[in-house]
Amino acid sequence: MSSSMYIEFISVTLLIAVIWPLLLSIPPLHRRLPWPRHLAIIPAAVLAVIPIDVSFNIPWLLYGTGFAIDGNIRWILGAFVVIWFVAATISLPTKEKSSPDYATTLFLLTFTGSLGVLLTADLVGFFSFSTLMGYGFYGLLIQDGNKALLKIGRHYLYVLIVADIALFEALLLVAFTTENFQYEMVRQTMSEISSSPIYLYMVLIGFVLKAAIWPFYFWLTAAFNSGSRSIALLLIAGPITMSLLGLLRWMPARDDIYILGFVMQFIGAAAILHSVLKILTSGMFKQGTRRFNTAWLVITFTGLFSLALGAALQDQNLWQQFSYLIYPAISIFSLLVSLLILSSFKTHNETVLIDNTPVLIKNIFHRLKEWLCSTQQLASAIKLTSLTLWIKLGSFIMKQYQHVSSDHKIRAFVPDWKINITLFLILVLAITWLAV
Amino acid sequence: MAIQDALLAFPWAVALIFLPLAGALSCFLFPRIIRTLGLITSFSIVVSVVGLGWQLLEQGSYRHTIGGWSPPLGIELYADGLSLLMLATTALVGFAISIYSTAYFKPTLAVKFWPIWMCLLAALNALFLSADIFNLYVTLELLGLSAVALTALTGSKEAFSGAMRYLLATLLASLAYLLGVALLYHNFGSVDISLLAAQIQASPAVWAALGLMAAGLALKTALFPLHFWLPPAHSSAPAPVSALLSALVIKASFYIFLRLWFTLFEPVVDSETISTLLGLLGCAAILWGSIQALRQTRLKLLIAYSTVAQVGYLFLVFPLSASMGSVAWNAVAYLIISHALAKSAMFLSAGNMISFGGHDRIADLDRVVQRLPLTAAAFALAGVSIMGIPPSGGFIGKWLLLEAAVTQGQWYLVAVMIIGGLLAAAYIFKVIGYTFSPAKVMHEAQSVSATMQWPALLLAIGAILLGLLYVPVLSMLSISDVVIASGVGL
Amino acid sequence: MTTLIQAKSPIPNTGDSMNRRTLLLILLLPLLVIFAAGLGYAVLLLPEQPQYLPNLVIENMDQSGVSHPVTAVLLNFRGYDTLLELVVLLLALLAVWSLNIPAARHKAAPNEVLDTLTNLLTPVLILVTAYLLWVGAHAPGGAFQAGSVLAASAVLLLLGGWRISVKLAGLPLRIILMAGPAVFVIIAVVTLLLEGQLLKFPPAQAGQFIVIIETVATVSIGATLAALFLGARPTATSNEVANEIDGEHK
Amino acid sequence: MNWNDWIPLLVVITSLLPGLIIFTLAEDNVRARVMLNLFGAFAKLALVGLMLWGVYFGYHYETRLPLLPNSDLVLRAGPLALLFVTLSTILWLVTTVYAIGYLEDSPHRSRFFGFFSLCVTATVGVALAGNLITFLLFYELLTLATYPLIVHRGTEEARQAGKTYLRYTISGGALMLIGTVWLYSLTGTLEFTPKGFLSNIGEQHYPALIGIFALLITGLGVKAALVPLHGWLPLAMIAPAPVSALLHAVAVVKAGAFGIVRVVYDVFGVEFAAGLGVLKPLAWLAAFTIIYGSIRALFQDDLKRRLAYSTISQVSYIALGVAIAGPIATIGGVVHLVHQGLMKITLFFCAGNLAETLGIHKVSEMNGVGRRMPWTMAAFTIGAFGMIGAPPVAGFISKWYLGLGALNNDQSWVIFVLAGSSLLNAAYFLPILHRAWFMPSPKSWPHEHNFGNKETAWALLLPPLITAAMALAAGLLVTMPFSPLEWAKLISVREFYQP
Amino acid sequence: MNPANFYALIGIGLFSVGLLGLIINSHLLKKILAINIMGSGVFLVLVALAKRAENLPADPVPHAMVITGIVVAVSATALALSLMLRVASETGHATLPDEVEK
Repeated sequence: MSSSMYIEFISVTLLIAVIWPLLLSIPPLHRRLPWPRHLAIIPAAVLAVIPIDVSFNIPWLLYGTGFAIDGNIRWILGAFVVIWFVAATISLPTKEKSSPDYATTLFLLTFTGSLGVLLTADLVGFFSFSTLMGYGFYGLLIQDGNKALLKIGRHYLYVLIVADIALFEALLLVAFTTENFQYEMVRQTMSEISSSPIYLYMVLIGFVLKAAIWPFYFWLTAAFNSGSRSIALLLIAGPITMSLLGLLRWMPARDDIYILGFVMQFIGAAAILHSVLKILTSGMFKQGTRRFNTAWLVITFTGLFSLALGAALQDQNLWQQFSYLIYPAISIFSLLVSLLILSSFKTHNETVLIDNTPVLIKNIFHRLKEWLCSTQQLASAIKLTSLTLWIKLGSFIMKQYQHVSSDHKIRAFVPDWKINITLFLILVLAITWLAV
Repeated sequence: MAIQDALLAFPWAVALIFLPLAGALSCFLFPRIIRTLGLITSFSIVVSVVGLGWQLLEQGSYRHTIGGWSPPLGIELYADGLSLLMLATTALVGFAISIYSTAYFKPTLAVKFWPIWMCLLAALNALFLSADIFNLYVTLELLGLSAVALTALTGSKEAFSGAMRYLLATLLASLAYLLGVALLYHNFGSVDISLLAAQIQASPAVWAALGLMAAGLALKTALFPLHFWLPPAHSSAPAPVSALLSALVIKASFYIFLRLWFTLFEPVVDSETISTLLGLLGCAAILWGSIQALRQTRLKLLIAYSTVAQVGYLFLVFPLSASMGSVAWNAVAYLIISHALAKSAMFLSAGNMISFGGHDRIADLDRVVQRLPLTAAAFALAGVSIMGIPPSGGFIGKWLLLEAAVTQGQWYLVAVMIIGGLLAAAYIFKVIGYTFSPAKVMHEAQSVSATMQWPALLLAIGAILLGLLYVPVLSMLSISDVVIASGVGL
Repeated sequence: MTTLIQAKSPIPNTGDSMNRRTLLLILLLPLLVIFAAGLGYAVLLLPEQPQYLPNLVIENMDQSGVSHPVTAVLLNFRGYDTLLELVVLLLALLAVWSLNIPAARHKAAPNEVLDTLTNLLTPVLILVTAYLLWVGAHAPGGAFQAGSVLAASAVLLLLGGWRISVKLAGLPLRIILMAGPAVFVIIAVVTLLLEGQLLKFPPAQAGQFIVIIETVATVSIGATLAALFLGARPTATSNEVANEIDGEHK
Repeated sequence: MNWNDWIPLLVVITSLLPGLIIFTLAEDNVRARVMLNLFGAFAKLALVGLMLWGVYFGYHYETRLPLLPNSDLVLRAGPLALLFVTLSTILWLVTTVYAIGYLEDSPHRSRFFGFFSLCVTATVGVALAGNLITFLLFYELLTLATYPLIVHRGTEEARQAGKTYLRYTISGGALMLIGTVWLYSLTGTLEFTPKGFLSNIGEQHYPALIGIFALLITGLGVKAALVPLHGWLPLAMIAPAPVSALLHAVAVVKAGAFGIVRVVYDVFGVEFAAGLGVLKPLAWLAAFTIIYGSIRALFQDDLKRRLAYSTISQVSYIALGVAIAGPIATIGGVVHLVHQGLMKITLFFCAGNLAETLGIHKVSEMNGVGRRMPWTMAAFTIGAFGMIGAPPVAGFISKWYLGLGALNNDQSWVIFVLAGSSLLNAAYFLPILHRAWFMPSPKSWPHEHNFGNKETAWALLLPPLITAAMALAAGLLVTMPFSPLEWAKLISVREFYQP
Repeated sequence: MNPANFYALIGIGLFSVGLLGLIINSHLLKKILAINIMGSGVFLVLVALAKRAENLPADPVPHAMVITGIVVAVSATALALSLMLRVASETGHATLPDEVEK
C-alpha cells in the first residue's frame, strides 16, 4: 500500500519532471524566478535518487505515449542530471532584464527534450522529444552568434533533418507492421518481419548521424573546438548519449544480418584507430589540445559502441549477456568526459580552431545547394507549361487588336452597308435554297 | 366568388393592348402630367399581365376573336405560355424602364419620349398577342418606327445616323416579311397562323416565303452577320432606350421567328439543314459579338456587342430542338427572359455611370464601386447572368442548352457556348475591374438619383432570382394548346 | 428643303469607289436575277386562287354595315389592323416632331397664280374629300383616300404661306390629330363593353359606327399628313412646347 | 419536413444574411458591423456544433430545394461536409476577429466584410453541397465573392492580380460545367453517393468517363492550385492579409481540394476510379506539385509569396492522399484538410502581423524580429514546424497517415515524395526562424506602428496564438474523440469504406 | 399567262430593282426611294394576285391589306425623310457614315 503510494508519487514526479522545465522555458515565467535552470532540473534529480521502477501510459497523448523509469534508465539519468546541473551552473546567463533571455529558454527546451527521450516508453514519444532536443540544441549552439558555431550549427541542422527523416520513415515502417510502439514490442516484431532490413538501415542512418559516429563526426569535433564548455557538456549529455540510447531502443533483436554487423564493426574499429592516431599524434593531454582530444575520445567511445552493436547484430546471445553493462558504461563514460571537459576548458574564449570537416561531406552540402539553385531553371522551365504564359500571350494579342475608338468615330466599328445588305440577300437565297 | 369570376372573364389581353394605346394618346394630349400618365399606364400593364397569367393558369391558353369574326375572316388574339412569358418580361422591364425614365429625361425630352414609349409598349403587347401574320406585320412596323424614333432622341450626330441605318434596315426587313405574307396568303388564302399551320404544305411559295420571312426577321433580330445596325443604334440611344431596344425589341422579332418556324415551316421543309445553318450563324454571332465586345473601349458599345453575342445563343435552339425539343425550348425561353432582365439592367447602370462621370470610357470608370455601389452591384449581377454563372437565369438557360447539345453529341455547340461564356466573363470583368481602380484623370461627378439606381439593381436581382424559379417559369411556359412533333409546346 | 439636300449632296464619286461599285454590281446582279427568278417561279406556281375567304366576305357583307367589300374588310372584319395603322400614322408624326426639324424659314413668294389656285381649289378639294368619304361605303374610296385629298388641300395652303394660327397650334391641333385613333379606340372599348368583344359592331348600328370612325379618321389623317409635310412642329405658345424649344437651344 | 431539414440551410444563411446586411451599413458604423459578424459566426458555430453532435450519433440533416429539372439544390451534412464546415466556421470566426484588428480605420470596410461573409457562405455551401450541381453553384459563387477581396486595394497591381485570378478560376469553372453536363447527360443524376453512382455504367462509356474526370479535376485543380494551374495563387497575395489567410487556409484552395475528394469518392467511387486508372496520374500530378511548390518557395524573398508557394505544395497532400486511394491515406489527406488549414492560417496571420506592426514584407527584413514580437514568432514557429512535419504539431500526423497509407497500398515512392517535401519545407522555413530568432535585429523597422508596451494589437495577436494552439492540440491530442483525426476516421468508415 | 401573274412578276421585278437601288446608292434620298419602290412592288404582288381567275370576283382582303400597307409606308417614308434631313444637317452629307465617299 505504501509502495503503491510511492509509485503514484513517482509517476506524478515523472510527469512533472517533463512538464515543469517545459513550463519554465516560457520567458515570462522563468524571468520571475531565481536560478530557473536549476529549479527545472530538480524533479528529475528526485527521480534519479528514488530507486523505484514505474511505467505508465497516457492514452490520449499522441498515439498513446507513455513514460517509464527503471534501473538502466536511472544509471543514465543520474549522470544526466549531474551534467546538466553543472552545465546550468557554469553557463549562467548574462543578466539584462530588457530582452527576454532566450538562452534559458533554449537550455530548458533542450533539457526537456533529452529528458523526455530518456523517459518515454515508446518510439513516437522518443521521436517527438528527440526532435525537440535536436532543434533546441541547434538553438543553443548558435545563440551567441559565434561565426564558427553558426557554421557548425548549420551542419548540425542538416544532419538533424536528414536523421529525423530517416527515423520518420523507420517509424512509418513500424506503424505499418504493428499498432504498438513499446520498445520491447517493436524490437520483437521488427525482428521478425521481412521489411526489417530497411527499417534497420533507417535507424542506423538516423542515429549514426545524430550520435556523430565516425565518419560523421566532423560537427562534433568542430563543436568541441569552438564551443563553450556548457555546449560541450550538453552535447555529451544531450544528443550523443540520447542517440546511443536510441540505438539501443530502436535496434531490432535479430542476429542474421552479418554484413551489416561487419560494417558496424568495421566502422567501430576504424573510428577507434583514427581517433587513437589523432590523439597520439597531437601529443597526449597537453593543455590546448585537450579539448580536441576529448572530442576524439568521444569518437573512440562511439566507435566502441558501434563495435559492440556490430557484434550484437551478428550474435544476439552475446548481446543478451552483456547488454546490462551498456547503460552503466554510457553513464560512467559521459561523466568522465564531462570531467575532462571541465578540466580542459579554462575559459571559453580560448579556442583552437581545427576545422577538419571531411571534404566529402562539405561537397555533399555544396552539391545540394547547387542542385537547388539549378532547380531555379527547372522551375522556370515548368513555368512555360503553366497557363499564365499562354494567357499572357492571348491578352497580348488581344491588346494588339484593342482598337481606339475616338468619341466621334462610328465607321470604325460599322461594317459597310452595301456588304451587309448583300449578305441579307444571300441569306434569303440560302435559306430558300436549303428549304427546297 | 362573383368578383373572381368577373376577373377571370375579364379580357386582360385586350387591356394589355389598349391601355398603352390610351396611355400614348393621353400622353400626347396632356404633356404636363406626362410622367404620371406613363407610370400609371406601365403599372396597369403589370397588373393586367398578372391578371392574364392567372387567367391562363386557370383556363389554359386564351383566344379573343376581334369583332366576333373568327379567322380567316377576322383577326384573333391568342395568348399561351410563351406569349405570357414575353408579355410578363415586357411588363416588368417596361415598368422598371418607366420608373428610370421619370428621372432620366429632362422635361423637354420627356414630352417626346413618353408617347412614343407607350406606342412601343402597345406594339410589343399587340405583337405578342397576335396570331395573324399580317397583323404581325403592322405591329412590327409600329414597333420599328417607335424604336427608331426613340433611338434618335438624343439628338446627337451618332444617334441620327444610327437611327437612319436602323430605320432602313428595319423597313427592308418588314418589306421582305410582307412579301412573304403575300405569298403565303395567296397560296393558302389565310393569314391566321393556326389555320395556315393546318393546311400548309411544301410549295415554292412556302420556300420563298420562308426565305424572305426568316431573313427579314433575322435582320430585325440582328443575327450575325446582319447585326451591323445594332451597335450604332443601341450605343447612341439614350440609356433607357438602349435598354428596351436590347431587352425587348429584338426579342419581339425573334418571337415571331420562333412561332412561324415551329408552327408553319419546320414541319413542311427540310428543317435539318436550315436549323444547322441558323445554328452556325448563332455560333458565329456568339464568337464575333463577344470578341468585338472585348475589343471595345466604350461601355455602351461593349454592352451592345454583348447583345449581338447573346442573340447568337437564342438561335442555337434551332439545331438543338431536333430531338431535345422541350429542353431546347425551355432553354430559349429562359435565355430570352434572363437576357432581357440582365441586359436592360446593364444598360440602365451604364446610363447611371454615364450621367455620373459624363463619359463611358471603360478605362476611366473612376472607382464607381465606392461611389455608385448600387449601380456597380446591378452591373455585376447582370454580368453574372450574362456570363451564365450560377445561380442565375442565364445559367439555367445555358445549362439546358448544354444538356441538349451534349446529349445530341453536338460538341461544336458545346465548345462555342463555353468559349462564349469565357469571353463574356472577360469583357464583363474588364469593366468591373476598372470600376474598382481610380482613373488616371479625375472627373467631377454628378449625383445620380436613387430612382435611376434602384430599377437597374432590381432588374439585375430579378435576373439572378430567375435562376431559382425554374419550376414556376416552366409551368407557365407549358401552357399551350398546340403540341408539335418535337414535343415543343406552342 | 430640296435646296438643303442639294447643298448637302455628296461629292461626285472618285475612280476607286467607281470600281468598287461596278465590282459590287457584278456580284449583285446574278444574285438579284436568281432572287427575282426564284420569286417569279414561286408566284407562277401558285395554286388555284383559294375561294374560301372571299366567299366568306361576300356572305358576311350584310352583317358588315357597308356595301363595299374592301371597306367592310378594312373597317369591320379587319378593323383592328386599321386601328393600329392609324396609330402608326400618329406615331410617325410624333417621331417627326421629336426630331426638331428646323422649320423652313423661307416665306412663299407673293404669287398670284398660286394664291388664286389655292383659293379656287381648296373648297373643291374639301368637297371631293366629302364625296370620297361618302362613296367609300359602296364603291372604292374611304377614309384614307379622302384624308389624303384633304391633306393635299392643306399642303396647297401651306405652300401658299398659310400657317395654322398660334391659338390653334397647341391643344386644339393635338386634339384634331389624335381624334381618329382616339375615337377608334373609344369605340373599340365601347363595343368591348357592349358586346363583350373588341370592335364587334352590332349589325344594326355597324354602319353608323363605321361612318363616325371614317369621318373623324379622315380629318385627322388629313391633318397628320399635312403636319408631316410641314415637318417642324407648329410653334405654339403652349408652355411645354416653348420650354421644349429653348431646351433645344441650351 | 421537420426542423432538422432546415439546419444546413440555416448554416448557409447565418453568414449570407449578415453579409448582405453589412453591405448596406454605413462605413463608420463599426459596432453594428462587428456585432453582425460575430453574431453570424457564433450562430453558425452553434449550429455546426449541434450538427456535429447529431451526425456523430447518426442523425441525418438534409435541405432540398428545386433548382433544375431533376437535380435539386441539396445541402447535406455528412461527416465529410461537417469536417470542412467546422473548419471554415471556426477559422471564419478567428479571421473575423483578426480582420477587425487588421483593417482598423482602413477604407471600404463594409464592402470588405460583406464579401468576406459571402466567401464564407460560398465555402460552407461548397462543403454542404449534396450534388454536383449545388457544388458547382457555390464553387462559382466563391469565385465571384473572392474577386472583390483580391482587388480590394483598388491599385492597378491588384486589378491585374484579380484579372489573372479570374482567368484561371472562370476557365476552371467552365471546364467543370462541361464535365458536369456531360456526366448528367450520361447518368441523369448528380447526387453525391458513397462509393459513387457510376459503377453500373456500361463499358462503352469508360472513355467518356475518363474525359469527364479530367474535366472535373482540371476545373477543381485550378482552385486547388495543382501545377500547372497554380499561377493565380502567388499573385493573389496582393490581397489584405486576412483575405490571403482565408483564401489559402480555408476558402478557395480547400474548396478545390475538397471538390477533388468529392469527385473521387462520391461521384466516381474510389474503386471505380482506380479501375478507370485515373488515380495514378492524379497522384503523380499531386506529387509533382508538392515538390515543385516547395522548390519555388525556396526562392521567394517576399514572405507571403513564400507562404503561397508552400500552400501550393501543401494542399496537394490532400489530392495525394485521395489519389493513393486507401482508407489510411484517405484519412491522411482528409485530416490534412484541417491541419494544413490551421497551420497555414497561423503563418498568414503572423505574416500579416509583421506587415501591419513593423511593415515587414520580406524574409530578408525579418532579422531578429523574434525579439521584437516573441509571441507572434512563437506562433509562426509552431506553424512552420508543423509544415515541416515535426512532431507533435499537426502536420506530423497527416504526413504519418499519408506515408502509412502509401505503404499499405505499396506505393512506396510516395514516401520519398514526403521525405523530399519535408526536406524542402525545412529548407525554406528554418532560415526564416533562424533569422527571426538568432540574427541581430536592425536599428529600426521598415514601417513601425506603436502599440504601447504590447508587441501588437490584441485583435492581431490572439488569432494566431489560438490557431497555433489548435494546430498543436490537433497533433498532441490526436486520439481524443472529435479530434480531426478521429473525425477523419469516422468519415472514412461512414462514407468512403463503409462495409 | 394571265395579267394577274404578269403584274405580280412586275411587282417582283420592282422589289428586286428596289433592293438593288437600296444597296448600291449611298445617298439617303435614293435609299428611301428604293425602299418605296420595293414597297410598291410588294403591294403590286398583293393586289395583282387577288384576281388570278377571270371568272371569280376579286378578293377584297388583299386590297384592304394594301391600303393599310400604304399608310404604313407613308408614315415610314415621312419619318425617314425627316431623319435624313437631320442627318444631313448634323453630319453635312446625306449618307450613312460608312458610305461617305471622299
